[in-house]
Amino acid sequence: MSAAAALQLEGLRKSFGKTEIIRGVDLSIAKGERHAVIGPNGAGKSTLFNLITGRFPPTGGKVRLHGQDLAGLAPFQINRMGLSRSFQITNIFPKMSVFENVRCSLLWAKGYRYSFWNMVSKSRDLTQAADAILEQINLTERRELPAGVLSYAEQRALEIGITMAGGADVIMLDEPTAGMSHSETDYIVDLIRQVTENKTLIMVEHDMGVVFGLADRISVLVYGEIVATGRPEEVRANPKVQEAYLGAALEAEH
Amino acid sequence: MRNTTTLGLTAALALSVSATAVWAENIKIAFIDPLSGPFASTGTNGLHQYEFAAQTMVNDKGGVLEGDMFEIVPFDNKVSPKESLIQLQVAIDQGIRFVAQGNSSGVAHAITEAVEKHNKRNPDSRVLFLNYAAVDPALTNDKCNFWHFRFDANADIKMDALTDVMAENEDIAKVYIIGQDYSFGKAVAAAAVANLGEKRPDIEIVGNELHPIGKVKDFTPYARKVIASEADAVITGNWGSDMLGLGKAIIENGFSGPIYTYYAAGSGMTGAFGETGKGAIRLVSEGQVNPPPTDEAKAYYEAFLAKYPDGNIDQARISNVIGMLAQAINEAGTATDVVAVANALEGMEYDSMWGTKIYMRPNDHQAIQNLHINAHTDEGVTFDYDNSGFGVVSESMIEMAGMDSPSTCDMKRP
Amino acid sequence: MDLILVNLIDGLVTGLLLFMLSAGLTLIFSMMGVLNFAHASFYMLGAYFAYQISLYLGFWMGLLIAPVIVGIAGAGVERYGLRRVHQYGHVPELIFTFGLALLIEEIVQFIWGKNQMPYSPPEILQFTLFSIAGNAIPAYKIFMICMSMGIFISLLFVLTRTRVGMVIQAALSYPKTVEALGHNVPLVFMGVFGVGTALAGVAGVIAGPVLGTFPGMAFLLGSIVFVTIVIGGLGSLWGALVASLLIGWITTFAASYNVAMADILMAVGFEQPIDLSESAWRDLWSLTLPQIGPILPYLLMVLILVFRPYGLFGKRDV
Amino acid sequence: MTQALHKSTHAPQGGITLASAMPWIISTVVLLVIPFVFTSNSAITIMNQMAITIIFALAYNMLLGQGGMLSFGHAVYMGVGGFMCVHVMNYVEDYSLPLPLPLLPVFGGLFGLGLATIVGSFSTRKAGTVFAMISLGVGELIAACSVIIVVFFGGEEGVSGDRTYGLPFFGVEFLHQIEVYYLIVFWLILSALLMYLFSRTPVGRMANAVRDNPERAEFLGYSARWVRFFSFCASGFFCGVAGGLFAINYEILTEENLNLVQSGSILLITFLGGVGFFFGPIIGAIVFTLLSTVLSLQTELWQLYVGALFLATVMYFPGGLAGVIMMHWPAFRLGNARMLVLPYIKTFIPCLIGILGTAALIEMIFHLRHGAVGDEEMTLFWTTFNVHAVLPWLIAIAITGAAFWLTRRNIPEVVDAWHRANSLPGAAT
Repeated sequence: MSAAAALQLEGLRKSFGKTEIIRGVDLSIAKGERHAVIGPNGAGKSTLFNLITGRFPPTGGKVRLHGQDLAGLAPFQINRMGLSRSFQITNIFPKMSVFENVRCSLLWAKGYRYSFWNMVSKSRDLTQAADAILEQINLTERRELPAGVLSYAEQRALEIGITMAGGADVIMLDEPTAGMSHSETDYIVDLIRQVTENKTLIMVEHDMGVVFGLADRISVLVYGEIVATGRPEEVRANPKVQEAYLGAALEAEH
Repeated sequence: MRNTTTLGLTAALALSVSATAVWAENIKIAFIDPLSGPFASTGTNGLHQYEFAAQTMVNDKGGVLEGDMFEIVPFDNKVSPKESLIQLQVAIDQGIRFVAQGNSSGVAHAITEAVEKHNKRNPDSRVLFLNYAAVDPALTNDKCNFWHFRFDANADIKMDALTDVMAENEDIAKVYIIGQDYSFGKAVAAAAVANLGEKRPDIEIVGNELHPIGKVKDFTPYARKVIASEADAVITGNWGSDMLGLGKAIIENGFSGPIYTYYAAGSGMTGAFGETGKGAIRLVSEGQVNPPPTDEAKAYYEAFLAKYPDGNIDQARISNVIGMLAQAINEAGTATDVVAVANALEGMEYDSMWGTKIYMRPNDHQAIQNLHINAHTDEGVTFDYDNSGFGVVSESMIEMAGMDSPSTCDMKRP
Repeated sequence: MDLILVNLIDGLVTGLLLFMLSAGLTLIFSMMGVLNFAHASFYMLGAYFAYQISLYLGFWMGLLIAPVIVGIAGAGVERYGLRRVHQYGHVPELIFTFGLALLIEEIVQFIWGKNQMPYSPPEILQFTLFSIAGNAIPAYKIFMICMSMGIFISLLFVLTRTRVGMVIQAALSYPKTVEALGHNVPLVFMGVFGVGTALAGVAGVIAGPVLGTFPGMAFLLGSIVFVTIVIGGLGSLWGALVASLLIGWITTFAASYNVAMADILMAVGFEQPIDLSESAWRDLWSLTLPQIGPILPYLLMVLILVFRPYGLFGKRDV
Repeated sequence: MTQALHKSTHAPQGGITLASAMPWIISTVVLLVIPFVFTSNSAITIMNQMAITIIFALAYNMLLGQGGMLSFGHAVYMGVGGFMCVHVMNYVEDYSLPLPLPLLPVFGGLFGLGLATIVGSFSTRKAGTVFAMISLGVGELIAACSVIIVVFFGGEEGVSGDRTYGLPFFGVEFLHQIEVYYLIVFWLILSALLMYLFSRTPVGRMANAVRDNPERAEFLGYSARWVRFFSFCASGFFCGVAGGLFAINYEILTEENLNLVQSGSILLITFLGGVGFFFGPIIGAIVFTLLSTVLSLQTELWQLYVGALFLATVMYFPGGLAGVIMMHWPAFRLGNARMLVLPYIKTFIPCLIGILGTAALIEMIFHLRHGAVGDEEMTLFWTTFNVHAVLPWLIAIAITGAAFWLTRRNIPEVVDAWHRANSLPGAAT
């Protein structure tokens, strides 16, 4: 049964001091599914992400990746099991070149581990793979620039590139289009669709256009609880969701 | 590319340093001691004494041989063995054949070994090492060599002298020994225990301990132990701020007996002890300053003060180094053949203006001379230290101290 | 028993002195993130300034004026040096203070020379206040205790009862938020730096006469102050106090009791080698507590950092 | 390996191209030739010291520059490596083992590595202040041990050996400085090359990544702690090599090789040279060694000047000397470097005179305060004069003032030239 779910959350809880931020989340995401988590500000979406990726230890409950319990694992161990994430605030290596950023994200997946006897520049395989990713995220022209000087959208693209470069099959994106213009958003959405082909995607997003355009299923998180999960049209129709959140958001959009 | 040009510049500068060798007319003596950093005051004062001695005792009297003058060339070693070795090399390159050093036995060990190796490997540019203050006994025992001459009494001889005086003091029944935790501090403690055991077996050693060197901020806890032990006298080999801190703490916390020590005068120490140290501090040294032993010494000191009003002659042996070297060069008839000069120094008997005969013992190159036990006081002081009104006055003298002291030195002559 | 009491008093003096330095340093560190390596140098400046002033106006004027000058100098360093380096990040900031410490030592040597200064306690305090079993307690020590206590209490008052104190306290825990609330953080920084260095100056003024006024005095105390605030936990004034006293007492008691390693080793069943001088372990066998007393704080710090990286009282990572 | 080499010549990024090998070839040639230019023993002694410091500084920069770890106790790795080498030297001599001297630094490296492995296992868990303070504590503890554990560290006088212990190595007995020089140069080039290559390996690249953003690196599958640990160990190894060379060159190691002063100065050296570039520490080591050996012969106040230089570097050129040099790279590439020459000459020569004038004034004050009575003469810049007379002071002040005034006046010109040199030809007005 568990083999079917790429990611499974069971009664996940998290408290900071006396405040309970995540109040028992159960969620199962199938392999190859594109899943979006939405919810009003302060609902605990980012906390949920951080719990899944081992950034914070949960207060209660379990996270399973491909059926394996992630309790007590460090972020790098979770990553090696095939889960990769991006960050809400752009989180790249600003002093290194764009190419280096991508190459670093490939190293572990390509099996270089902590080796100090290989020259990275001598590996044709690595260079080609990194260049392929640059091509894919459309940053080939920026190859040699320090990542810190890229435009915001380009940095977000790079962030996504880094996130999926390692070949993880479960990809988590935290607000990939936050703070972007319409054209930039379109570019990123296309990119996400393209790079998550045949992969499991979990994302937090505010932009409903992006969510309904991309997601196979949607979960709505309100005050640390999932009030609804289902296909976009089901969620849209759910009165509970409309009451809590969606109505206001939809109104604002139109 | 950049680094190479810089490297070129470096070497050019280094070369310009060594180029001075060309004008070697004078007989140069390299003074390798700290001129910067925490021990710079001792070093600078020593340098002044050397320069003054060379000027007054040699150059003003027409020089040595056929009018060759002495020149003191200062090198700053920052009390670092590594820097000392670099500066030693620079000095040798400048054609200098006589090296004087004194502060820190650690540096002296480094230099004496380097000199021995250098002389073995480079017979054309041999040098002599004139050690004027490093007192680790090993330098004239296990680690002795033909090129090293010590003009100060070593720690064992000094302790022998100190304990001679202590043994005569019937008031002393309990002694506390405390020192810095390194070779010299340990040597002092061992010598004190051995000597006291021999001369006054009835004296009880109520404390014998070491404290980390240069790391103690407040000596009060140590002072408390001294007082709690009801000791009548304290022996310490401390120097620098460790001496001052320990001495002041012991006295200020209620100790009233004598503190027997080696290095508690000059370099600001006498001034800082001031009234506090009066009646307590006793130190052993060669060379008598108060009362001035000879008219010559008095005139010499006065002339020194006229030139350096803030200076002290706290190392009378420096003038002995210059005097004995000059005499040896004259006897050998050469200043370039250091083997001849060394042979002349060996076994030399020299009459110092400080009222003592000095005998350079040939078997270990240890100078034997009268030692004095001085008291820190402001009474009967002709020449004070640090312009503080306080100075050291000789209380007792041990003639030719350590004349028959044993040595394990196995001297290999070239 | 009497000796314990005496040691408690001595340790208190050392600890409170350390506290005057570490209080300022922990404030500076936790507000600005700067490990101020030059902190002990300001302590040294305090002693030297006070000595110079005492030559003309006496000890008490020195006590009054010197810390003010040190504080102004500290604020100046923040305003014209540190603030400029701040933009490059924390490592250059730290290296800046490191260089500053070197430079201050050189300048002190340039002006006052390399000898120890004959700076001594005022005549009025040069008497033995009382004795415990033959151990004299000089009046000056009690004066030092009173001074440091007074400073601690006023510091506590300022921090908990005044508006400025509230801002500083808030800035300790939430530096970014305070800035966002529109407080003039650069000014607060300059003020805290000035006050912190002035505190170090006071420590220098009152410690100079007993611990000696010489160019090496900053180096001797420098790193131990860091150790104190790291052990205590950053941003915690109470932590600084507890750690200072702890270190004061540890070093005092370690120096006072000759616990020998040989006894401990034998107690746990090792046999002492017959010929100690030939044994490779001879240094271990001859080790005594006073020998290692002054390095115990470093050992403590390493252990604390390994097992509890935020110190005894700290809330944040160091 | 050879196969990879062949392949890589076509790869866009990698491989050994002539351009990338050129600095190495030139450096090697210069290092080999330089003793023929400067033949005096003291020059060679100073160069030996420089080369050892360069290795140490490069190894230190593996942490500070590449890995973002600030260590306050790094001298102990070099020191312990050196101490072990002296012990090995003595052991080999006592038992007449066939260990040629040139291989000795390997032992230093291994012991440095060993110590770094032990300390690194707990100190690299966190970066930043925790790491810095642990390094300070460990450094202080080991330095303190050096006077307590006499068996190993030899107490105050340290331990010494004789490098001429063994059979001649291909006829070389290492009696003379020049032979030691070539031995050190061999190790310098080898270690520098290895350290450079280390920065190109996966772990070296990730060290940069962890320095910039440890959290992101964790989410790429790398444990920031292990990356730091490997950098730390590698750095320890090369520090140990430097220690081994120190043992060979000086034949003695003492407490000063371990203490905080040594650890502090390597931090200064590295930062002065510039942490951001591989060759930065090399420049730092050269400049600092020169200052401490040559400048200290000229003036007692050298530490004052070094302190001031250091502070000025941190405040105005946080990239260090290497940063200053690399600042000019864009202008060079644009072919505009010539534009800068004249304004630079017009500004920096007066500036230099101003600085020298200030130094002269400082020296004069110092002489006035601390000189001997009657010794009123002093010699500065090949001029001898009386410090107690007014005229020299007036001249010094006037020259200094005028020089700084000229500097100030010319600064806008430099700024202007700088902008022109750094803009594309078309954009220049």
